Amino acid sequence: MTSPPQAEHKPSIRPADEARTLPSGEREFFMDVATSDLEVNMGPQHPATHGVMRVLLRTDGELVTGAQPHLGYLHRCAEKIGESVEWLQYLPYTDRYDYLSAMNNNLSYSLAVEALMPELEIPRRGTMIRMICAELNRIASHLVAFGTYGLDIGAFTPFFYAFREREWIQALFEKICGARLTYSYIRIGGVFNDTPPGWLQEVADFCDVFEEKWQEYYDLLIENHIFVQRTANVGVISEEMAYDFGLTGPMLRGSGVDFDLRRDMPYLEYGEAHDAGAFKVPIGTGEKGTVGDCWDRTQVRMVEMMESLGLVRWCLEQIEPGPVIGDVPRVIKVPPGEAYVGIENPRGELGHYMHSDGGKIATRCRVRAPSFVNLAVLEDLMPGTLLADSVAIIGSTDIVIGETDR
Amino acid sequence: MDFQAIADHLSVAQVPGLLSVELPRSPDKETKDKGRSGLPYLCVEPSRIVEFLTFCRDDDALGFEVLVDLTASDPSADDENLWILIQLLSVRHRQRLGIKCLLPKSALSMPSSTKVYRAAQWHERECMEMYGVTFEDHPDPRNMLLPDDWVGYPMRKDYEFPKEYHGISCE
Amino acid sequence: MGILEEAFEENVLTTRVDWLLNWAKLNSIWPMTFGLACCAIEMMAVGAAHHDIDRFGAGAFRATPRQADLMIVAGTVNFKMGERVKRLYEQMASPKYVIAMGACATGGGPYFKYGYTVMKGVDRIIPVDVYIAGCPPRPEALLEGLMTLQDKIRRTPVIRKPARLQPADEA
Amino acid sequence: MLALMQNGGGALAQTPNEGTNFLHELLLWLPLPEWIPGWALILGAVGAGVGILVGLVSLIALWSVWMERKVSGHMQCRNGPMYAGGWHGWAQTIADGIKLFQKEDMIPIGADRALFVLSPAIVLASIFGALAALPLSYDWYFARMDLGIFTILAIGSTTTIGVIMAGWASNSKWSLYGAMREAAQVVAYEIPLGIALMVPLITLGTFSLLDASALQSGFFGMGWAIFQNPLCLPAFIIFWIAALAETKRAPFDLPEAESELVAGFLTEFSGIRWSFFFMEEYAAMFLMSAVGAVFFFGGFESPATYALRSAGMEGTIVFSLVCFVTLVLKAFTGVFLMMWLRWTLPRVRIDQVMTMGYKYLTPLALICVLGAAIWEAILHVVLN
Repeated sequence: MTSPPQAEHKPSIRPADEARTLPSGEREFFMDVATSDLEVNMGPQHPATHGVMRVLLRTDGELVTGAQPHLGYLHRCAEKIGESVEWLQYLPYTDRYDYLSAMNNNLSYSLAVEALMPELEIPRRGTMIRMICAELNRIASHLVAFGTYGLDIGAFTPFFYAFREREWIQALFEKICGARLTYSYIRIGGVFNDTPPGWLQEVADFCDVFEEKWQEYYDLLIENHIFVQRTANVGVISEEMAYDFGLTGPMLRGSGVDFDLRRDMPYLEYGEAHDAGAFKVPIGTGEKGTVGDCWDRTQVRMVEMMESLGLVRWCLEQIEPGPVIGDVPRVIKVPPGEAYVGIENPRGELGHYMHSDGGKIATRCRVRAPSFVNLAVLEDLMPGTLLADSVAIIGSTDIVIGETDR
Repeated sequence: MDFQAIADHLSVAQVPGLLSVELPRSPDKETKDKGRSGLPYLCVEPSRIVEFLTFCRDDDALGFEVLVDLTASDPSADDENLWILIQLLSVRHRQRLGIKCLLPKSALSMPSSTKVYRAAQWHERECMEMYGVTFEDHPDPRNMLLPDDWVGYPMRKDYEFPKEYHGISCE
Repeated sequence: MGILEEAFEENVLTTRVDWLLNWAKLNSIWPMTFGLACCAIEMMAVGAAHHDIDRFGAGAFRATPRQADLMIVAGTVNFKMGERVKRLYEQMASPKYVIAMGACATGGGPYFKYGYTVMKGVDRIIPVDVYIAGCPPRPEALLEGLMTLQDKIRRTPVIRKPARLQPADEA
Repeated sequence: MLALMQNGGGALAQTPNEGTNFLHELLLWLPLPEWIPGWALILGAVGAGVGILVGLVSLIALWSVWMERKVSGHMQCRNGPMYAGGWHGWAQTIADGIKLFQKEDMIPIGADRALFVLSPAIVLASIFGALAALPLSYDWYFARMDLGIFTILAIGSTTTIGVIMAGWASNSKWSLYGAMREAAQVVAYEIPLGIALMVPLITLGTFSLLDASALQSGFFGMGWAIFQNPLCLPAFIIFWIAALAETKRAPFDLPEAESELVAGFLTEFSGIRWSFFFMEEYAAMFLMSAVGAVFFFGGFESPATYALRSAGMEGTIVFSLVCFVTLVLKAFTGVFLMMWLRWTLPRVRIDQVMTMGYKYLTPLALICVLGAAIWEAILHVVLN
């Protein structure tokens, strides 16, 4: 009889200090059974890895004793391309690193380039449309996070509901830029073109409907007893750990840190919006378990959707007719200089470091991708959990592989 | 604190490794939008980076808990230096700090910052494979994004694109 | 189908048997849960409520290649992933089909020129049945690709000898 | 209550004690020539029985899979299969089946070939064996057994052996996980399942499925066990949860948890071998629902059967047919409930599964049995 491949044999009696602590807090001793750890390869093709990430797991039965993420299965050389093509030509590539929130990526890149072009004036209507698009895209992105997290936990149906509403947002985007996923709509200097007639009203309609649907999703999945049992007290990231790993976005806020770039280092009109009370910053409170567990992170994302809705509504009130794009030449030449601009993406701080020597092509284009940074925490988070928990933890980090590998 | 105040504080505290303060080359314009100004940098001696970062993290007035980004830049193929760029963020004080180290291309080696910020680990791995910078005492110096047998450092300006990989044509 | 495959002359009976076998195959193309990049999101959208690929019997996404009939290469394949894609293809049980979804899988797409690790089309490692243009293709395009594949299956002889080209729309 | 007992007893008396099944009757009725030897008749009867059983399992699987896809589709705001065969994709599962027959026969390198080939057969054989003990109507059954439920639970449990064999033989780590999870889960839930079934067994006082059904015929065909004893309802809930775990259905589908173990013990199985496991799963769902229907919800009994019995039509083919339809409808209601749960609930974790089985369900089931026994004792004292 063939036996499954095993790691090297270990002495049959383990020292007592090798006792493992189970998630429930019970201590378990393996005294006289000869066991060996099993190395399992999760990915690159595995339903839980949200794409093509690979995690090498070392397991003792169901217990994960070690985890090592391997990246690079979707490395697409975005930074090299950023240094090889013209400023505006690079914009479509930004769509493709975090393909769930392409508008926000466009925005981050545009802001970084605009930081190097101080003469460029961005009209207020353009800024407002940018904010509407960015926030709608945040909702769409969190919807995917919510749906696929349901899949990870084993609930299939929320995914379909989430995609139903996402389809609506995509249809809205399609009306303004013609693309469903990769928009390239927010350009250097503003947005590509004005909104079609009636579009703003459609956005308002969406806001009204989505509010009800959101409550439905919340009751269906987030408040579900099994879901709470699966995610509360699992994968707890403490505040210190979050700082140490440089986490940003919902991952950081889930750990109870009250920090949001939109409020604390405002860009566009977010400062004004916050002063007007258009949005609040949700943080993890440990309502169902410990502060910083998977449930908190999911909850932060859920509440953020509603806050984004408030922002969209505020923008719809503020928006006035006018031009949407500043005076941008056809071939952009950026004055020499360097700038780092980080904005609040759905997954955390998306930073662009742009360095120009005054030519038509960037000298350095650095993408500081939130997923890449947030993923590093897995290595510390997964040991000591059960196999099913490790799936829940990967899901709660809400990574997009296009962004981790760029 | 704004950048000037941070720089002054660091000079007064005589932090090890601080070389110079570089203000943005693009003219800073007073706008409501803070993100639109080019970021100023501190130049730091590469060999003293660990002490410098430790000070930035532990000093109460600075309180940079988060290393946002660590990357390298190759300004041009002729340039004799490679830049190491570090972005710090203080959640407490809502402030950012940019740090730049100049590494001569002839000796691409500097200490690893992983002991100060765990976040630096993956960024440094990426730098290592992309630019060929060696970070001393790095806990896990494997390739991060590229295959293990990849030849060359792709992000260098003098990089030549491969013709084929494992018998698969690249053209 | 083993020894029965292409073993019989064409006649009324074998044609009807072929029709039945092909009808079963084309109405039950189970794709593999295998997303690579941006196109994977559109692939998920095809599976979701709005477009519902399950109408064509192709909605049973299987996580393991052993049970899947169709591999939708949805996204950019790079060299590191390429060997895994090839291995997954080899693990599938025939009859098996491949759809190259989007510009990247078809021919490298926007990453053709400067993407040093990007494979310029998945057809350099595995045979592709249907190519779908777009970056990413719309869900309707993927559905059309599926129907094209159904047409292809419909025309393929199974137990009769492939004596001559079959008319396009036999069913 | 006394009337109920008497009525139930009356129904029991009407069913033949020395049972013959319909195959036997068929053989007696057919004008067979003298020269056919006895062993050939027996073989023929057995063959016919097996044929009916295979057809039954296939039909259940065909219908259930189609139903699952349609139910899940409509719960998820979509349609499910629409084109295969025409009306609402009714032939979808047939297409799937024929396709699976055409798939390449794959045995992975490094797999234990003998076990790999044997495991689907064992799984399928066990479900055939268990289904053979399930009567389809008062006089349609393959074997009349006084210990019918005992047989079903005993033979049905051998599925686990097949699953563990499949997981081990695959030489894949994910399969091994799935197999071990299945073993742990089934061991944990066999106990509450069996104990929870003790409650209706105490209430009705029989192990036989035919007698159990007949004993619930009172109150216009609504004298179901669940109305006879107040502890049957909690017992049924325990039975149902345990049945979900036994049949590997969500939220207890850990052995084949897709997002965790790829496909669990089925990871390396393809084509027709895989479809055997699939058929087993749906047949087991049907079987568990049918057992629940027989012991808690009156089996063949319903107002319709009561009306027919009052009209003196007992023993006719119409009566048998109505009994059969009643049971199938009840069973498929259970199957639908399982699907509903599957497409609504997230999956529980393995330690939570174990905790629930050992710490909660087993003691609760024991309390139910105790309560049911006390209730019956009190009833006995009161009635006499």
